[in-house]
This record gives sequence, structure tokens and C-alpha cells, in this order.
Amino acid sequence: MIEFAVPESIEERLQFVRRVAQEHMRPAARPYDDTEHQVPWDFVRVMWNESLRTGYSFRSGAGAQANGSQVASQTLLHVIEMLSWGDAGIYLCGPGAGLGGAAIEATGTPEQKKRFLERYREGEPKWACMAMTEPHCGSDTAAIRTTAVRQGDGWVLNGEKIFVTSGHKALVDSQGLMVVWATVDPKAGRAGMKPFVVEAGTPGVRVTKLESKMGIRASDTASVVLEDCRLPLENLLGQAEVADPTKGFKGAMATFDNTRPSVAASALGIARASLELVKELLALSGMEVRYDRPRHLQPAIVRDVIDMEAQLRAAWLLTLKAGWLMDSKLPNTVESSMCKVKAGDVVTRVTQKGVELMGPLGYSRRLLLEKWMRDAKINDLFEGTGQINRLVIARRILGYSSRELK
Amino acid sequence: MIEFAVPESIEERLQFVRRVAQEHMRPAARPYDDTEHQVPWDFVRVMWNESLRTGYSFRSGAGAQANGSQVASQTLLHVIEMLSWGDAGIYLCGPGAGLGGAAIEATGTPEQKKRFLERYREGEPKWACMAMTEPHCGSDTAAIRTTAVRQGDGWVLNGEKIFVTSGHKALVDSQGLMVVWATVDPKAGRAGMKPFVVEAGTPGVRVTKLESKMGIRASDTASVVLEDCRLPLENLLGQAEVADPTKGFKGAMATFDNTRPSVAASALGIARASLELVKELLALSGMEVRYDRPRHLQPAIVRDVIDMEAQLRAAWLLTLKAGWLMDSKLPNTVESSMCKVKAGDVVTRVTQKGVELMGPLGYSRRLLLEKWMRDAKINDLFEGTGQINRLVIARRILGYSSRELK
Amino acid sequence: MFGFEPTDDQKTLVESVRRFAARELRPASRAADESGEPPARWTQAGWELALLAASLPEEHGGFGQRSVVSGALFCEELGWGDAAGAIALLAPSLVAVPVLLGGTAEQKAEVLPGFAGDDYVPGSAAWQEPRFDFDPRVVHTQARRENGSYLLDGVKCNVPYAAEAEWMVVYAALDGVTQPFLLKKGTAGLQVKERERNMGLRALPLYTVELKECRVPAGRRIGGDRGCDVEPILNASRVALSALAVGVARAAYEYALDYAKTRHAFGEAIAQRQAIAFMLAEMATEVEAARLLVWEAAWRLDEDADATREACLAKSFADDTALAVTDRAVQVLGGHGYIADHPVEMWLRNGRGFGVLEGLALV
Amino acid sequence: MFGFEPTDDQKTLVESVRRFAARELRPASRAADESGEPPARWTQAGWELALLAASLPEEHGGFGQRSVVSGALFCEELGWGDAAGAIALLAPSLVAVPVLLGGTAEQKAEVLPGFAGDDYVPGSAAWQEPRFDFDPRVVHTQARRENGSYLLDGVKCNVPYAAEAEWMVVYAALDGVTQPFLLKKGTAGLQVKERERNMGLRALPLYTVELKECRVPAGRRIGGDRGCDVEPILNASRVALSALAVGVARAAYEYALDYAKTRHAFGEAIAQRQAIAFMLAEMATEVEAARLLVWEAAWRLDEDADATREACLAKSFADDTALAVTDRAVQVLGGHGYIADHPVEMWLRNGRGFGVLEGLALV
Repeated sequence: MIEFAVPESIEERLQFVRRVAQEHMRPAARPYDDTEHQVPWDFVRVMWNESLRTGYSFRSGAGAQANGSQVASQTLLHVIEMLSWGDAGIYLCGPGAGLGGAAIEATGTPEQKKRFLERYREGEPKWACMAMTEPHCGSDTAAIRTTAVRQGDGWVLNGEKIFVTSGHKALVDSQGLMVVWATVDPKAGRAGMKPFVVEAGTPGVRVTKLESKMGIRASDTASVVLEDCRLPLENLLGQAEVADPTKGFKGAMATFDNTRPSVAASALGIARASLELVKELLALSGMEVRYDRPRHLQPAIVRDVIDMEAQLRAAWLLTLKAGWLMDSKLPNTVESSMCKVKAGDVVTRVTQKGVELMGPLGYSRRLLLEKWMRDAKINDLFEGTGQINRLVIARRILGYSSRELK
Repeated sequence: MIEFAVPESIEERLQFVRRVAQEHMRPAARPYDDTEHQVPWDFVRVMWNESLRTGYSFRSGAGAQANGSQVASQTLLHVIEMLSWGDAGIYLCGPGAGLGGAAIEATGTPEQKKRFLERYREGEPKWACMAMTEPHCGSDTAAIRTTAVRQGDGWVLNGEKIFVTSGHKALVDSQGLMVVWATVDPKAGRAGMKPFVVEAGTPGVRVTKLESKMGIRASDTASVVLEDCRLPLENLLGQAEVADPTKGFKGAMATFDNTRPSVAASALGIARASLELVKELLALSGMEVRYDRPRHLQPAIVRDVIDMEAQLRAAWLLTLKAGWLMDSKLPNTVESSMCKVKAGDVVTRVTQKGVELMGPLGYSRRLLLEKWMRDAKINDLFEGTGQINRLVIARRILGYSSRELK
Repeated sequence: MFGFEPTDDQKTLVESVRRFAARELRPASRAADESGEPPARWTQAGWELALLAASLPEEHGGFGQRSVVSGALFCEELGWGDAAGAIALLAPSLVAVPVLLGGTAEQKAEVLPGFAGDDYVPGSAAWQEPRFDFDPRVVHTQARRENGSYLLDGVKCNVPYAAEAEWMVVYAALDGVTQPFLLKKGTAGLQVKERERNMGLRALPLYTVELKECRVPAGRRIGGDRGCDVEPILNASRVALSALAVGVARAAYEYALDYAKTRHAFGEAIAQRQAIAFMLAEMATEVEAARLLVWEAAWRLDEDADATREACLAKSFADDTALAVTDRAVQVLGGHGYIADHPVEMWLRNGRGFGVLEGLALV
Repeated sequence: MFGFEPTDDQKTLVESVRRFAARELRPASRAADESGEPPARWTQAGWELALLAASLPEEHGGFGQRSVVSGALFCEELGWGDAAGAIALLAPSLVAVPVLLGGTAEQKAEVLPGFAGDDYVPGSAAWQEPRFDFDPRVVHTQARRENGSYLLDGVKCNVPYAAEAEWMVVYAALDGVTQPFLLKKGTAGLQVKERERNMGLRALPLYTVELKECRVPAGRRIGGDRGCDVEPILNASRVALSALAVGVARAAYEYALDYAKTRHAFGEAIAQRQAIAFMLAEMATEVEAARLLVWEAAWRLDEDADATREACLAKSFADDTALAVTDRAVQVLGGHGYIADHPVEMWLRNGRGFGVLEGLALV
């Protein structure tokens, strides 16, 4: 059936999240932007405790899935949208298994899931991270140079990873872990790429740098060096399926299908925040947004707001559909990339325009509009740039391989 | 020196052209759109007679060049802009050597120029055309299949050409000619491509179809079949330079450098017509365009007009610069493609928006706005689509060959 | 809950409308555009789909209930087939829907059964006026009371089937508020003027209509003395036209996709170059996005929720999408997109219509 | 005639400014953004270029004549180096240009020589106000006459060098018309409030300024009793800011071009893919187009022709170009565009400034 009612279970979840966004995120947004890389412990503890209390992971939606929820992905998207409406940088500091956990869920054996993920349901706040990108390669994940060599009863990893979101929190600030992609056979390309779990405290792993970023400055983006880092054999994720050489990489791609709508949702939370503030400021000066007037006869600023609302809503519905497909156990690769592309475009446009429309107020750090514009841009860059995701869509709709459409 | 004053010699030339546009083109615009492929003889005779009288070719600017004018290309661009402001479809029916003539100018020997071009300075109105595209290939000119085989003291041509602008006028309605590109060595790719001159009345050449088009419907777009079409040896253009195998193709490309700004100018004449009418209609209803007001506080329709004016002027200045470079004997490949890309985008946007802003008036065939939108679109398609011209720019700014950037 | 899948009944409906669009509308589309007349088959065979009857209650000769979501679904399919044909086929709704939404019991009884029969009977609406700042909520055609009836004065444009229609709904301002009036064929003072000639949708028989002291009995004001709120009618128009726009855009996208895969240049299919491939990816995304906005607005209308914002956003987005996607389709085809051998130039002309039309189709 | 080539003198000027931009502005750009202070070298070494002195007449200590075209040329180079540094270096013109354009002979004699000396002396202008609908022609700061002097009241934002400047030009509405007034450092009632913190241009010392019954002698109204038309000053601002915007856009384009040629992915340089290559082609085109619009507006000003339309169009286009091109540069660099290791994220923050700033630089 075609319907658009927010399910009650989501509304309930959102009540808590909305309160956190208003009380623990918005007031902290500016200070954590000014002082890069501080851990927002207040927010972290609130989220962690609620996670422990309810068994629901605000990073991966894990608890809902376990409870057999029919709307687990859709719930998560709503949660992420609302938290990012609160503050996207602080949202990314949310404790839990996050991206790394998603990879373990997607590719790990039952034993691995238990061994690595149980920590996220007890004790102190912890993070997990995923290390894929290397200095010389961005989206070209097949070019990874970090090596994993079998030595006796373990693996030895060497290499450098960059752009590891929450790397410092996972490896230094908590007893978390990192899922790191390395090649067991540099000549094999993608087929040789495997995911390994590196736990905090493992000798040979070191956070070497935190990037200074344009936005989402509360979030840490780490460089991690692996130097003769020894791991037990069973830290290779999903080693049971090693028979299929492409499995490892496909696992990673499946992870992206899951996470791209999440990035889209985060983007759209920022866009909504921006649009709402612009409308508030307009209302203060007596400018009313009327939807049913001929659009070209409105003041330009009002037509812009209406256009942005349409774009925002369109992107949000695409995102919801990608989540609904996942909840319905239907393939969603195209839809995931579509919502990511659209949300990346929309949040960039909405927040850049939001600053412009509000003139000196928009440009000033007294309001959050300028921060939202800086936060927004990451969403068109990470988890595949807009260009990479267009490529994914194009290949699917055309039925082309990556060789046929480069 | 940096300056932007329209030279007096151009102003003088424009006086005649403006009058023709107002008196002979605008009133005829709708009828010749309604009845496709009629020759607008009134306009043709006026232009032809003036050409004979002044020695100035309104299609190629040839007379001005011969007179040693320092602004021959710039004059031509102004002329084309004004004629297209009158009517782009009728402008394309203008008699004279046109595109075919430009190719002869660019690649012919002095004897060939005399033999083929003298007809455009005497007698009845005549046209010339250029035949490049074939059914299976658009911009991929290296894939041309029309063959020219040396037989005794001549060439024998076989093949089919499409999208020959003014093909019917050049070959059927007048004693004109067609420059046709054929390969003398199908295995040689571009190196084998040569331009030949086919005169009206040559046995073996036949106009087989006139395209029914979205716009510029006064202009004929012909399909031409060559069947064992015998030509004298000396109808191969520029055979003196046959030593350099790439010369022929480079000649064609040089022709494009010359003609792309002309297409841009034509596009911008249409855009100006559209914008002027929109402003007139706005003024009638009392809406004033004020440039010095904050743009977002204007009525949306006024901001659109201002945006369109800025875009139009920008594209026009790019076009003028490409012409100025040519007049200054400086390379202008990048600038030619830049102005073509920009003008193609601008005229598409301005005319599409013009229809929209004027609502039912814009959509109705009572006004010319809808026609201008239809006429406009060709400018983003012929003489290299917007995509092909982006490729040309990109290769140049990156210093890439066509192998490095496909 | 959220849901993005039509019901089984809706799927069946979509299937049959798609078949009709592919078999009847598409093949005759170019010829109709050139001749300026919709072929009789379009409305005859189309009427057998019983799209309108399915949304009228049994007491008025129908066999169902109005579902705007279903309407959005079949409109997309019709638009995919041919926008002019779609509007022609839906013309009876121009009368039936306002009466259904706002009419008195007497008006429903008088008017609706005539549109629930076995044969297509054209209806008409005179809403749009020839001015760039046309606002359907603030029309310039005036209605005034005189001796227990209404006198209408004004000029309307783009009135479909103005001459043939049994009924025409005329929108006029009464005390400054736009109100619909039911006019019977041949009402004195209602003058059908020249046939409209537009850039696109040329198969549609549209006319300029002049109203000069055109007298309408009091009982023919839709909703009777209390009149009727035009907002639901406008929303029905917004959803219908947006869904048609999505259909046109989808048609152009699909055509360009196929063409780009089969057309070769520089040694490979043109779709194998990013410039073309990315255009197609963006077209696909915009079509899907527009469709979801239309669905949401339609769903809200079916839920009796306030839907004006959603319907306006959907229309604005779908209008832009129809233009942008049909324009890109022409671009993908290059010079071939400009000529009548392919339908995309026609779709661009039709697609441009959506940003300028109001009230020309209702669901 | 049309001409698109600077004179030899202008080429020499551009060369030297470009050298300064490359040697002084660029290398210190990131550090200045982070520290919030323009390095002293910027204004010291920059002052040696004598850009302002070259546009002041000899009688007032200068050695030339104002040429807006030359101004546009050097502004582009300065903007290419660093927009904040450019505005800092040009701050003296905020006082000198209005006095030159509209001042009385006495005002010129009093003020101009101070800005023609060997040392950089900051000037300041208080024009912008903290409201989204700020209109430089309709300011909300009020001026009223009292006892042969003027009293100013209002709040200004983004006032450069508010504390240090010897002179500040304050724009206030007198009888509803915006007029510039010359305020000396330390004028009572002129309160310099907190340092502005903006998204970009962070190296610029900008302040909020409050005027409370701030008394200005009658002779300090620029133009004296008859006042002065602010339109030429606004046009000087439009051209200067547009030219700076072009410079920022060009910097971002060039950086992205170089990066795309050296960065490899999927076996080749990323510039070898159409998606990236076409972005670069469009960036190059927009930068060139914006530049030509700026040149034309500048030329018209030098010709004493009406230039408001051209200057407004140039500013609107250049504002958009600065944003679009810097945004695309970040996009070309991908994740690397988002971090401080590369300047493009800073240029995007600076680039966004142009659409929201007025009156912050004059030529």
C-alpha cells in the first residue's frame, strides 16, 4: 500500500531523540564547533545510557532489528535525521557500533558478532570505526595497499588509513574496535581485500593525526597507522566464507547500501534545521510563506524557501523508500545511491542558500546557519562522492559493469 | 586595451540589419514557422541585393575581411545576433556562402576560392552548405563512411549525409554548392577524411528528405545521398597540402573554431528577443526591473529577469571575445567552445523560462516566446552538442589528447 | 506506516492503463500532434478503462469511490503514453470531480450519471485566463447576482472541448472569491472563440471562451447558495497534472536511456561516457523523487488531511522535472532529438506545458 | 572598439600584484585564517604596490588617476591570493574613494594625503547592518540635524578596523536618503563592540559598531551640505568585490585543475573522467564569463557612463560564480577538499561571503 504515516513506534522513539537534540545537542553545537575534537561526553552518556536501558542502538538500529521490528531501518533513518537536526558533528560522536558494527553485522560469523559486538551492550561508552580509505586512494577501494600477511597463528597488518571517522574514540577514548580493510594478495585486486577487526589496545596500531575540518568538527577524523600489527586468525571477518573470493568486498558494498541512506538522513536533518531557521527569521519580519500562490509572483526569497522545501521533501521520501526497501528485504542499491545523491545536492544547496538569504546574519557565527553549511558539505563527499554514487546509479539503470561504464 | 564600445563601423552595419530584422523577419517569423521549409524569398532578396551592393557577405563576413577590417569577425557576430533576434529560422535561410564557404575559405587553394566562391558575388541568390554528419554518426566525425575513390581524372563519391543545413537551397533552389566530407581511405580514420565540393546539378547527388523539426522550421535540414557522384580532381579542397595527412581534418576543425562563435551569436539573438518581450510584458503590467535592489527581496519574476540578463550578457561577452581573438589572429579554440557552451545553456534557459514566466501567454502561439524556445534548443545541439564542446574545453585546459580524455 | 507499493488492485489498474497507453496513445501520438485532433480511439478505448466511473458512487451510476492515489497512478501511465491524450480522456472529470467534491445533492444527481455511462462524454472547464500573472484563486472573470441568477463576464483561455462539452464548469470571482458555476452547452452569452494554438499538447481541442453577461441559474452554482471551496478542486488538479508530468518525464527518460545504449560514437555506446550516463542517473532520480512527492500529496488527500502544501510542492517539483528531464532527453539524442523522427522534441514541447497549466485535469 | 587585453602598464601592474599575492598572501593564508589576524607583511609589503596612491591625484599626494579597470585587474589578483588579505590591504580605500568621488575640496585636502603616504593606514567603513534584508541604499542607521551638526544612531556590522582606523565612513539615512559621514577615530558615541566571527574571511578584523547620538560636525558630511550620491560608491564596491570574487574562483579552479591531473583513481588521473573534466570546463567558463562582466562594468565607470545595471549584473554573476566554483573545487578534491591540508574548504567559506557582503572594498 502507498502510505505516508509515521508509524507510532517511530514517533515514540523520536520523542526521546528530539529532546536530546534540543537539550543536549543544539546548545552544545557552537562550543564543540569552536573547539575541534573534544568528546561531547554529556551527549555521549545520555545516548549510551538510553542504549543500555532500551537495548536500542542509535547508531545501527540494532535493537529494533533484534526485536523483529518491521520498520527498523526506517526508524533509524528518522533517528539519524533528528539527531543531525540537533547537530551533525555531535551526532557522529554517538557511541555504539556504528559503521564498524554494520560491517561486522554484514560479514561476520555468529561467533564474531558475539565477541566483537557484545561490548556495545554493557559498561562504559564505546565506539567502533571503519578504516577503508588510504592516502593515495579515495573511492578507488580496490587500490588499497594495507597488507595482511599470514604468520603462524595470526595475521600481521601494515599500512596507513585516513579519514577514519571516530577512529580516536574507538581506539583511544574507549575500549572499542576498528574494522580495517587490508589485502591478503596485492595482485588480486578486490578479490584479495578482507576486513579485519583491530581492537583498542592492540599493539602496532596508532592514531597519528586528527584532521582539521571545514565542518562536523566535533567528530574526529583520524589517520591510523598499522605497524606490524598482529591479530589472531579469527579477527578476519567472515573467514568461514573465504571460499568465495569476492565475498569480502561484496560485504563492504552491502554495508554501503545500508549506510548511504543513513548519510542521506543525516544530511536532511541539517537541511531541515537550516530551512526551519530561515523560515523563523522570515516570519519574524512578517514574511509569510504561502504555498498556493503562483510561485513567480512571490518575493524571490519566499519562492526559494518553497523550492527548498520541495527539494528537501523529495530527498527525504527517496531516503525513506530506500529504508523501506531494506525493511522489506528488497534490493535497494539504486535507491540508496539515489537518496545519497539527492540528499547531498539538496543539503548543499539548502544550507548555502540559507546563508545567502539571511545575508550578514547567515554569514555570522552568531547563528548556526553558517555552521550548517559547513557541516552539510561532507555529505556530498563521504560514503562515496556525489560522482561515485551517480556512477552506481548509472551502472544499475544501464545494466553496465564497471568496465563498461568507468 | 580593455574596452567595450561598439565600433562605429559595426553600428553602421547594424542599422541595415536591424531594419531587416524588424521589417522583413519579425512579421514573417510565425508564417514561416507554421509552414515548414518555405523559402522566405522576400528576406532572401533583400539580403542578397545588399550583399551584391556592398560586397559584404552577411553569412561569412567575407567582404569586411577583404577590406582589411580589423573587426570582421566581431561585425559578423553582431550581424548574426541581430538577424537571429529577428528570426533564427529565417536567418539560417540567408543566402551566401555560409558554412560551406567558410570551409572553402579555410582549406581551399586560391584557385578554388575563386572558382567556387565567385558565384556568391553575382547573379541570383545562392546558398552553400556543408555535409558532415551521417546517419550512424553525430559528433564522431572520424567515423564517416562516405567514400571518395580516385577514378581516372576524378573522384567518385558514395554515401549518405544528414543534417545538411540549407542543403535543399544550395543544391535545388539555387546554383549553389555543397562541401562534403568523405574518406579517401576508410582505414585511415581522420587522416583519410577530405572535403570535396559538389556543385548544384552534379549528377549523382540527390536531396532525399527534409527533416521536420522542433524549431528553426524555415531553415531546411536536408538528407543528401551521393550515388556514384563523379567530381573533377580539383574539387578536392586544398589538394595542394595533401602532403600533411591531418590537414584536411584540421581544416574542418578550424572551420568549427570560426563557426562556433557564430552559433553562439545566433543563440544569443534569440535569447535577447525573448528577454526583451518578457520585460515589455512585465512593464505593461507595471512591474519594473530595478537592478540595484537586493536581489532576494525582489518579486521572483524580476529576479529571474535580472539573472537572465546577467547570463545573457556574460555569454555575449564570451562570444565577442572569441571573435576579437579571431580578428586579432590569436588562437581561440577554447574561447570558441566556451562561448558555444555558455550560449547554448543560456538560450535554452532564458527561452524556457521566458515561456514559463509568461504562463499561458508564453505557451501560446499568439506570441513568439514559445517559438523562440523551440528555435533556441538547436543551439545546444548543432556544431557540437554542449557535451562535445565541454570536451573540447576540458582537453585544452587539461592539456589532454582525445585518447587521454575520451 | 510508510508504504511504497501499490495494492494488488492498483497494480492491476496500472497494468491495464499502461497497456492502453502503449497500444493506443503512443502509436498515434505524433500523428495527433500534427493533425491537432485526438483520435476517436483514444477516448473510446480509454473510456472502457472506466477510470471515472470507478471513482463515482453507485447511486450516481458509478461503481466505486474516489481514490486520489489510484488517480495519481493511472495519470502517470496516461502521461507516459501521451499527455494530450490523457487530458482529453480525463476531460469528463473536469465536470464530475468538482460536482462530486462540492456539488449539492441535486447537482450530483443531475450531472454525475451522465459521466458514468458507457460512452465518453466530454466535459469542460474554463479556469485559466490569458495573463502571465494568472492565479486560479484570484480569477478576473466576474460573477454578480441579478434577479436570482448569476451573470458571468470575462475571457478564458485553454478551455477544452468548449464547443462539444455537455457541461462546462466556469470559474468566476463572486464577491472576490473564486467560485465554480455549471454551464450547460449552448448557454447564451458563452461564446466559443478561436481554437488555441500552443507550443505543445497540440492534439488537445482547446479554445478561447468569452463570457458576456452570461446568465447562470442560481441552482447551477456548484454547492448552491453556500458555494464551494475551490481548494480541494485545485489540489485535485495539482495532483493530476503532477502525475501526468511524472509520466511525461518517465517516458522521456526511458527513451533516452534506450537510445543512449544503442547509439554508438567514438567506438562505444554513448551511454558509456559519464556525461551521458550521469545525465541519465539524474533523470532517473528526479523522476522517482517527483513521483514520491505526488504520491504523498495524493495519499494526504485520500486521508482527508490538509494537503495544499504537499500538493503545491509536488506540482512545483513535477513541473520542473517534466521540463528538465524532457530537455535532457533531447540533449541525449543530440541533433536527432530535434527532429520529428523521435518523440522527444514533442515531449519537450508538452513537458513545458506543465509549468504554465492549471486546472486542465482533475482526479 | 572592443578590447580584451590590458595595456602594457596594466600588465606590469598585474604582474607585480600577482607576485605579491603568490609570495605574501598565499603562503600565510591558512595561518591568518586560523589566527584571525592578517600578518603585518600583508599590509606592509602590499602597501609598497602603491595601489591607492596610483589612483589619487598629485595635489593630494598621489601620482595618478583612478582607473576602475586597473582596479578590477589588481583586485582579481589580490582575491586570487587571499580575499581577507585583499580586503585588509584595500581598507584605506574605504575612506579615500568616497572622499575622492564625493568629497568637497576641503575634505579631499584633509583626508586624502593621509592615505597617500609611505605607510599603510587603515581606513574603515560602517555600511552593513545586521539584518537579512539589508539594503545599502536604504540603511536603518539614522542621521538627524541638530545645532549645525549631525547625530547618528544605529548598529552596524562587519566594520573593518573599527578600532584602529583614523577615519571611518559611516552610512546613515538623512531624510530617508543614505549619506556617508566622515568620523574621526575616537568620536564620542561611536562604540566599537565585539569582534565579528564569520564563516570565512576570518583573518579580517571586523567589528560590530554601535552609534548612539554620535555627533558629527556639519563639515564632515561627505560632499558638504549638498551631500553625495552613494551610487558611484556602491558601484565602486560592486566592481571591487566582484573582481575579488573572480580571483577567489580562479584560485579554486586552478587548484582543482592541478589536483585532478595529479590525483589518480581507478588507474588514471581523475581529470580523465568526464564527470571531473566537465566540471573543470564549466568552472573555467564561468570564471572567464564573470571576469568579462566585471571588466565591462569597470570600463563603463571609467567612461563615466551609467554603469549601475552592469555593475549589479556583474556582482550578481560573480557572487554566484565564487560560490559555485569554490564548491565544485571542494567536490573535485572529494574528502580532501574538506580538510585543512588543502585551501579549497577555506576558499568555499570565503567564497560564500561574496553573496552577503556589500561595501567592504572599493576601487
